[in-house]
Formats: sequence, structure tokens, C-alpha cells
Amino acid sequence: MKRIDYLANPTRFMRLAAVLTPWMGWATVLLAAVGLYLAFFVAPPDYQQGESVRIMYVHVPTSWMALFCYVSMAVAAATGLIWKHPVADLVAKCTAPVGAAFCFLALLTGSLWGKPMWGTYWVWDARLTSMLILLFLYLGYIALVNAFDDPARGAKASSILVLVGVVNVPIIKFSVDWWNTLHQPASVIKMGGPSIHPTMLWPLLLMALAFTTYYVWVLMVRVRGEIIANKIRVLRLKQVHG
Amino acid sequence: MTQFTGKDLLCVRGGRVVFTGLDFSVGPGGALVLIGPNGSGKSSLLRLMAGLLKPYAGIVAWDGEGIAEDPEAHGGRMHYVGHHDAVKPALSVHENVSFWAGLHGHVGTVDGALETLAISHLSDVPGRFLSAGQKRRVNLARVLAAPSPLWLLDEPTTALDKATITTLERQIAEHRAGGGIVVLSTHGEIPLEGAGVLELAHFQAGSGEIAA
Amino acid sequence: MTQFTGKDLLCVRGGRVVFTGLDFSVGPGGALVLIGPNGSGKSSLLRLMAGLLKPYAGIVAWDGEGIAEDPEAHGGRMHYVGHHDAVKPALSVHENVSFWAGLHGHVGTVDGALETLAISHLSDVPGRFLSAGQKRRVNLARVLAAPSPLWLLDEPTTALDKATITTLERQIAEHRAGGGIVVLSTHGEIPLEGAGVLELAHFQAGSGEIAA
Amino acid sequence: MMGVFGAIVRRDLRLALRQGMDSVMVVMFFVIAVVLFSFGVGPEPNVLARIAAGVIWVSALLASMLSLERLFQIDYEDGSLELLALAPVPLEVAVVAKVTAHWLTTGLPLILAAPLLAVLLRMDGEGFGILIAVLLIGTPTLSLIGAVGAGLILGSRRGGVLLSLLILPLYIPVLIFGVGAVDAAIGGFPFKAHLLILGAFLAGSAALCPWAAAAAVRQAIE
Amino acid sequence: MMGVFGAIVRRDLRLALRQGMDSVMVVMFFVIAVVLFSFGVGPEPNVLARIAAGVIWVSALLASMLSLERLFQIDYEDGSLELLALAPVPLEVAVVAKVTAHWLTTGLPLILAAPLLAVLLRMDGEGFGILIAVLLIGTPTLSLIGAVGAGLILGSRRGGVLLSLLILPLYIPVLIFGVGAVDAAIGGFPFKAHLLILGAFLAGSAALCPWAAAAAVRQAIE
Ligand code: HEM
Ligand SMILES: Nc1ncnc2c1ncn2[C@@H]1O[C@H](COP(=O)(O)OP(=O)(O)OP(=O)(O)O)[C@@H](O)[C@H]1O
Ligand SMILES: Nc1ncnc2c1ncn2[C@@H]1O[C@H](COP(=O)(O)OP(=O)(O)OP(=O)(O)O)[C@@H](O)[C@H]1O
Ligand SMILES: [Mg+2]
Ligand SMILES: [Mg+2]
Repeated sequence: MKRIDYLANPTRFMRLAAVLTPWMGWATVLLAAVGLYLAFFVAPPDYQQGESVRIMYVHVPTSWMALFCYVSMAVAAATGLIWKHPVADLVAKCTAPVGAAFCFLALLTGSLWGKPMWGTYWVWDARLTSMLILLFLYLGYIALVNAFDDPARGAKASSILVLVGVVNVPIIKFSVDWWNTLHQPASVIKMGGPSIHPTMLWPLLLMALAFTTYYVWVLMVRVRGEIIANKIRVLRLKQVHG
Repeated sequence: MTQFTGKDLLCVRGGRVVFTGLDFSVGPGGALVLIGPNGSGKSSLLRLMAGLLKPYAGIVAWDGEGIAEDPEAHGGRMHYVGHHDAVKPALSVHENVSFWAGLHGHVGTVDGALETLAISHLSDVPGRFLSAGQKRRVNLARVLAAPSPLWLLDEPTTALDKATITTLERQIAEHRAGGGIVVLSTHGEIPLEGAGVLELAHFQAGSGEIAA
Repeated sequence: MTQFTGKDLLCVRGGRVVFTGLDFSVGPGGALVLIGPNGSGKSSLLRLMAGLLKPYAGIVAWDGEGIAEDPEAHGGRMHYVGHHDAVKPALSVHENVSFWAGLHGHVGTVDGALETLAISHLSDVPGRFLSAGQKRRVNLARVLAAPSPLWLLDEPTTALDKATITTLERQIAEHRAGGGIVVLSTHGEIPLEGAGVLELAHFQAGSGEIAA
Repeated sequence: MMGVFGAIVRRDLRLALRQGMDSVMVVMFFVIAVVLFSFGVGPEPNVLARIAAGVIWVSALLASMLSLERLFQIDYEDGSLELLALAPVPLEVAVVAKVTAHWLTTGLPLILAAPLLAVLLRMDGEGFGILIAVLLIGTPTLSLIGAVGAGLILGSRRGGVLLSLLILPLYIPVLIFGVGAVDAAIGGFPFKAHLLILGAFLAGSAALCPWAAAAAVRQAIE
Repeated sequence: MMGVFGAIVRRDLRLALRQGMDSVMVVMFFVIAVVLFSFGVGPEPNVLARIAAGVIWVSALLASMLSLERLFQIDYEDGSLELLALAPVPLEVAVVAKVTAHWLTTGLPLILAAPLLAVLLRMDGEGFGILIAVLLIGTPTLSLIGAVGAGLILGSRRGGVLLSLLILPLYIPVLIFGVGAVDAAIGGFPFKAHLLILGAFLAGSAALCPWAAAAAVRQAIE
């Protein structure tokens, strides 16, 4: 039974991915176009921050995505460890570079925004620090998953690491509430609904959606690539082992 | 009667099927010899039996109960001798053996085991001064010191001289006479009376059964 | 005639005399088989012959010249096969073998050596996927790929299956027919025509001869 | 179960005392790292005093990490780890026993050496007591977290550097609150909150890390 | 002889590129160490800038040391080192070849990453060029000295810590003049003397270390 799963799952996934990939690609383009238009030409400049507030439409979605990708990795890793689902391991592995990129962008846009807002690119406060740790966790994951001769070992070891590192996510999320930081607390994702004007909320949500579809798109492409590479590797091995 | 069995085992290593559809069954006093050319999966099967490796499909069971359900119980009734001898260079031969025997709750039987394997004169010698064959004997002494019903031995005669191989054969016979079970792999000849023989080369995967 | 000789060798390891007063001499086409119980000093003697270990007293010589006088020349005419197989997990079998052959100035002969040991189908497989016996074959392929007059083999049949042992015996015979010299240690039986046998147990130190 | 725990702790202590001068070496690394820093930064006393707590913590952290690299390594290479995993007790027990022995032979000596280095760096006298207190709470946490990393790198091709990538990020919170507590004490501010948070870290890692480390070891010996 | 040298360098480069992301990891360790120090020391920009050169040098030194630990280790464990010692060329050639490959895969990337960290630590702009120059002269010296230590620890049971004890003291002079040169450049003082001394260190270690390292390796494989 399990053996059937093992052989069939990637095939089923490949079919699903073939259907989804173009849709996700187009959705990304469309959502990003509308979102960027609203962000740059429709949304008002802030009464305090002026035009620099527009960094928000990149900064906030990338920050969300950085957290979201890590949680997805944790879920995929747990699935891979518990149910030995081969696609789950690949999902975790392929999410890592995307998440790391989002995390890096969040840090970059945040510190670019910090210069006009706080007068400095960087402060060692809880939100910023925990976000930097998240980047290191991503990089550590990438290093570990590639550090073994046997890819299956890499997948298992790094899955355990993700599950340990996931304690950092709530710390990032709630650091602004638990410690007094320079960074402002949540105004969109919080109890009691968003407290932000719709002209700013809409472009923000559209951009967030665009980044999400982008993530799914890239993930599909990368996982398909991994599955094909695996097949080639196994075929080659089989050929030579006779 | 206690039976040690495996059913429909599929072993995958490095993305490659090593063997598939393998069944075995050994009863009290029984022995199973694993043979097969290099790379046919003898070591892999022994690791499956020990519980170090999980089968991709199929089940290894003791008395009908899967060994994965209670790994500690399986550890308590089993000795595994692999390629490494687990001899600490800084501990004396006696300390080495009695640590492992202690984990299995036996401590008084160490001297007898050393005696049997003719290394009691090395009792106080630190592990780092031992030759390949002497280390192997220390590893086997650990097995003799703490009686357990199931022995899993991966090429146990490696590096042993002829006298010691004879000793080992006698110990295996005694163990079986007491109702114990032995599974071992070998390239040479270990004469075990009434032992089953499992040729691993018969369980290679067909061309279609490559794991993705 | 080239002669490989040792005179009055004394070997001390870990402050203990392993053997003493040992002489040997092998000529072209000759073979020497080292036997003896575990710990009698077979591996130690082979390491002395390779130049990895220095004798406490006595001299190992090639054609009358001590091997310590020109270690590079000795390295160029000798192959040593020890307990470790020196197979890099990240390099393919072919890359592994041709690196070592290249150090000895031979590169064209690698494929033939793989063919002989029946691992040419593994040529592109990374070392990490090999079983114990397959690694040992890669190690032996290195010896075949770069012809050298002197072979020092420490239990070369370890982990090999029967078919490969036969191949190895044939290769040794061929090597000797070409004027090569072989020294090997074993616990089993390797039938070598007209080989000298050295029982290491005869050279144990008396009780008084403990090195300070 | 307690018998096995004790047996493993005793064995590891014996090995540590008999073969390597582990404790001595960890302490010496600690001292040398601090000295390197003094050289790197230059001799100005007020700059040194200002960064004393940070330098001591970072050096302790690196020392702990370096010594943890081999926590399971040797047992893994000589086959003992397989046998421990096959012993009739849960692997978690063996892991905790090994971490305990490791902390006794390396963490404890570090703590004893710390006040000396604090003097060397001209740290303010108020900080001494609290420095020892935070090290007492903090270093077991480091050992526990490090055990997970030590399990994960088994069998990989790049030990030391890889380990540092995996666990140094997780060490950062301990570092921040550890340094924070000392600086607060020196500045005359309340530091109880810091200690509580460090205690929470210790409790959390004592609960989680043994499982994670045992899981890591199990997959390594497959 | 040059053929064998080239063959070993090529093999080691291939191994490094194929299996571990050695270079990436060393750089990452370097970055993390610098970040740790920033945490430990706290965020005041002027304190950071003041100690920037020291922090970068100490981190580079620790990174170099960590990665050197395995210079001979893997070859030793799998038996390759014995065979290299038995090859028909002097062992010194093999040692220098391995050090060269190691420096190309780890030392060079460190140097490329250094300016970035200097920005992060708010180092003064004047120091950048000279920082790269001293690292270019200094890191090969570190590799050569480290090779001796890496040879000495073979077969001992406590790799990392022991290595650090052996070679960190020898690293101190390089550290002092390396930091001194950067600080001098920033302060507008002449720094040529520092560079000359660093060059002398490099020449000296290139002459002595290969012999010492080869001797160390030889005794390890006895
Ligand atoms: C490198 C520096 C920064 C980092 C690492 C960072 C990180 C983050 C993260 C992780 C989030 C998502 C939090 C959540 O979902 O609750 C976030 C949201 C946000 N950040 Fe930043 N940030 C940085 C700088 C800034 C700056 C300078 C500002 C502007 C003053 C800013 C304004 C915001 C806003 C408005 C949100 C959305 C909060 C919400 O509505 O939920 N950030 N940031
Ligand atoms: N750690 C591993 N990762 C991936 N594949 C492996 C691993 N170990 C062994 N293999 C592969 O699994 C197969 C079976 O190996 P195993 O060690 O069980 O063979 P064996 O019968 O014991 O051989 P030998 O007689 O050479 O010891 C081999 O083809 C080998 O290449
Ligand atoms: N590294 C070492 N340090 C100290 N003593 C050693 C070392 N290696 C071996 N010895 C001792 O030297 C003696 C000879 O060992 P050697 O390995 O040569 O024996 P051997 O004949 O090869 O035995 P085996 O058949 O077990 O391989 C043994 O008594 C052993 O205890
Ligand atoms: Mg085997
Ligand atoms: Mg031997």
C-alpha cells in the first residue's frame, strides 16, 4: 500500500502542478500589476511619512511571506517526518530559498524604510533581531539539507531543524507586543479586525496575494524540477547498478 | 512459541530498491544465514531486523508484534554486532564490556565472557592497544556477557583467527541449544547445523520497481 | 636481482614488544603470506614494510638499500592496501581510481582495472553508494591500475564475495608471473603457489623483553 | 532507567577525565578567545569595561559550541551510538545523560573561570554575582540546544562550521538576555525579568531539546 | 612534482565544490560571528566603529580556524592520508597542495565578504582598502599555521578545542599587526611597517609550516 503511494504520489503531484503552474503565473502578473498601480498612484501619501510610506506595500507583504513560508516549511517537514510523504520533503526543501529571499527583502526594505523613519538603518530591537534570526534559520536549513551525501538524510535532518526553529515565529509575531520596540505593532492581522484605511488596505492585500501566488508558482516549478532530477538520478543509478 | 519473522519487506537506500518482497521466519533454536554477493543487502537486512533501519514496506515482528511498536523491548531481547566494534580507546577491556552488559542489566558475567573469548589476559589493557581481531573479540564478549534470545551478527568472523572462529561456532551452538535465535551474514563458511539459508540475490528488484 | 628484505626487525607498539628478531626476504615473482593469531603483528609488519611505521631496531631494504633513505622511491614502487579503502564519497568510482593512478603516473589503465574487478558498470556512481565489498574492490582497482613491483595487502579478501576472491588470486598470480612481489596477511586460505609463509606467533618477545 | 542514566553519565565522566583534558581545554579556549579580543580592541580600559559582559558571553558561547561538536561524534564513529539506540531504554535518556556529563565537564569549569576574566576585562564589580548566576542558568540551555545541532550534523561532511550555522542563531536570545542582565545589574537597573526569561528558556529547552536531539540521532544512524 | 601538486589541488577543489558548500558556510559563519559580537556589545554606533577592525579580524580568525579543523581529518579517517604519505612525492608537496586548495575555497571568499561587514559595523571608509590588503597577506599565513595544528590534532579525541589551543596563540601576532594596520590607516598614520611585518610572517610560515605540518601528519599515521 505504502509502496503504491510512494510511486504514485509524485505522478499525481506532477499532474496537479502542470495544471496549476500557468494559472499561478498569470495570477501573479495580474495581481502585482493592479496592486502596484493602486500602491503608487491611488493610495494617499501619509500625513507624517510622506511618499516613503509606499515602501510599506513591499515591506509588509514580504514580511508576512517570510513568516508564512517558514510555517509552510514546518508543516511540510512534519508531514514528511510523520507520514514519510516524499513530496512533502521536496516542498520544504524548495520553499527554503524562496522564504530566505522574502526574509532578506523584508530586512532590506525595512532598513531602507528605517532610515527616514527612525533615522537609522538598523537597531538591535526584538522585532528586527528575531527577523534576522529567521534569515539565519533559513540559511542554516539550506546548508543542512545539502550537507549530506544521501538526500534522504538531508531531508530528515533539516526537517527536525525546521521544527525546532519554528519557536522563533511566534516570537517575531508578538515581539512588538511583548517588548517595547521601535517597530509598530500589528494593524492588519490582529484581534478585532484591521485598523487601517481601505485605500491603503486594498493595495496591501493585493500585493500580499500577488506574493502568495508567486510563491506557489515558483514552488510548483521548483518541485517539478526536483522530482525530474530525482528520476534522472535514480534511473542513472539503476542503469549502472544493473 | 516465539517466532522472529519478516513479511514482504521492501528496503530502499539512497533512492534505490535494495531488495523487495522478502520474507523470513526463524523459531527458537533456529538460525538463518544471509548470503549473497557484495551489495546485495545483507547488512541492510540485519539493520532492519535490529530496528536501526525502517523498512519501506512490510513488517519485522517478534511473536507477531511489530518491533517498531516497542523498540525498548526489542532492544532488551536482542544483540546486534555490526561493522564497528564500539570499543572505547580510553577504557580497559573489562570496563568496555561491563558497561554494555550493565545496560542490559547483567554485570556478574563479564569475566566469564572474557575467559571464553581468550582475552582475559587483556582485561586491564586500554582499548586503543588492541589489534583488529582483539577489538572484534571484545565486541563479541559483550554479546556473551548479557544473555539475550536474539543475536544479529554482521560478518562476525571478520578479522578473527581460526581458533576464535571455532569458539564462536561453539557459542552459537550453545545459544541455540538454549532456545536462542541467530541471524548472521557471511561470505565464508560457518557450519551451522540445520540453519536456513537466505540468498539475498533472489530478492533484487525487477526493472520496473525503482523508487522515484 | 631485486630482493625485498627485512633484517632483525623489532617492532614496539604502545610500549609493548610486538615481535622481535624477525627476518624475511622475497625475490622477484615471490610471495610471502603472513599468518598468526589476532594481535600477533601482521598489520604492524606490513606497515613497517610500507614505511608507515619505523622499526625500533633492524632494517627493511629494497635491493640492499634501506627504504627510509629514499621514501619517495619506495612509494613509487609499492602499493599498500590497509584496513581503510580511501574511497571519496563525492567522487565517482572512476575519479577515485584515476586520482590514485595519476599520482603514480598512470592514467590510461583505469578502465581495464575496473573491468577486471567487475565494477565497470559502477564507473560513474559516487563512492557514497557503495557497500563494504564494492568499496574494497575500488581500493584494489587502484592497485591494478598503476603497475608497481611490490604489493602489500593487509587482509585483502575482507568483505569480498567468492567470485571476487578468485579474481584477486588470478591477478596476484599474473603480477608474480611478471616478476612482481606480493606480501599479504590473511586468516583464511589464499592459495598462492610457492609462497613463503611467515607465522608471526614465532617472533613474540620472551617475558623479559618489555620495552621501557 | 535511572540506573542506566547514571551508568552513562559515569562512563562519559570517566572518559572525559581519563583521556582528554577536556575541561582544561575548554577553559583555555575561553581564556584565549577573551584575550584575543582584548588584543583586537586595544587596551583602552573604558572601552574594554564597556564591552566586557558581551565579550565574556560570546566567548563562552563559542567555547560551548566548539566542545559540543563532538558530543555524539565519537560514539557515532565507533558504533557506540547505534548500540545506545538499541539499548532497552529510550534514547532520550541516553541523550540527557550525555548532555549532563558534558555540562559537568565543560559548562561548570567555564563558570568558575568567568570571574577571573571579568577582572581582566575590568568589568564593574556589581556585575560579578549576576554574571555567575546568568551563566549558571544559561550554559545548560546552550548545552541542550547544542545537543540538537550535534545530532543533526552527524554524518555530514562539514562538522564545525555547519554546527555553528545551525545553533548560533538559536543561541542569540540567550546571549541577549545574558548580557542584558549583567549590564542592567552594573547600571543599577532591575534585572529580575532577564533572569526569569533565561529560566523560561532553560525550562523550554529541557522539555523540547532531548526529543529533538534523540530524533536527530535516530535518523543519523539509519 | 608540479603535476602531482596540480592533481591534488584539483581533487580538493572538486571535492569542496561538489559536496559541501564550504565557501558559503565559512562566509556565513564569519557573518554570524560578527553579528553575535554586535549583539554582545550593543548597538552604540561609535563603540561598534571603534572596535570594527578587531571584530572583523577575530571573526575571520575563528572562521579560518574552524574550517581548518577538517583539513586533514577526512583524509585521515578514510585512509587517503596514508596513501598520500606513501605517494612517490614528498609529503610536503601534498600538504602545500591541500593548504592551497583550502585557502582558495575558504580564505578568498572571506576576503570578499569582509567589506560588507565593515559597512555593517560602520567602519571608517579609509580602512577598507587596507583591510582587504592585510587580509590578503594575513589569511594565507593563518592557513599555513593552521595546517600544523590540523596535523597535530589528528587522531586525538578532542579536535576543535585542542586545535584552537594550539594555533590561536600563534595567530595573535598576525591579529595584532592586522588590526594595527587598519587602525593606523583610519587614524591617518603610516602603515607600511605593519604590512612589511605581515609579509615577513607569511614568508616565514611558508618556509617553515609545510615541514612542520608534514612531520605532524607523519607521526599521526604511524
Ligand atoms: C529591518 C527592519 C524591519 C524588519 C525586520 C521588519 C519586520 C517586519 C515584520 C516581520 C512584519 C510582519 C509582522 C506581522 O505580521 O505582525 C512587519 C510589518 C510591518 N512593518 Fe516592519 N520591519 C522593519 C522595519 C520597519 C519600518 C522602518 C517600518 C516603518 C515605520 C515598518 C512598518 C511595518 C508595518 C506598518 C507593518 C505592518 C504591521 C501590520 O499592520 O500588521 N517596519 N515588519
Ligand atoms: N548508507 C547508504 N546509503 C545509500 N545506499 C547504501 C548505503 N549503504 C549501502 N547502500 C547500498 O545498498 C545496497 C546494499 O548494501 P549492503 O551494505 O546492505 O550490502 P551487503 O550485502 O552488506 O554487501 P557487502 O557484502 O559488500 O557488505 C548496496 O547496493 C549499496 O550500494
Ligand atoms: N595503534 C596502536 N598502538 C599501540 N599498540 C597497538 C596499536 N595497534 C596495534 N597495537 C598492538 O600491537 C600488536 C599487534 O597488532 P597488529 O594490528 O599488528 O596485529 P594483527 O596481527 O594485525 O592482528 P589482527 O589479526 O587482529 O588484525 C597487538 O598486540 C596490538 O595490541
Ligand atoms: Mg555488508
Ligand atoms: Mg591486522
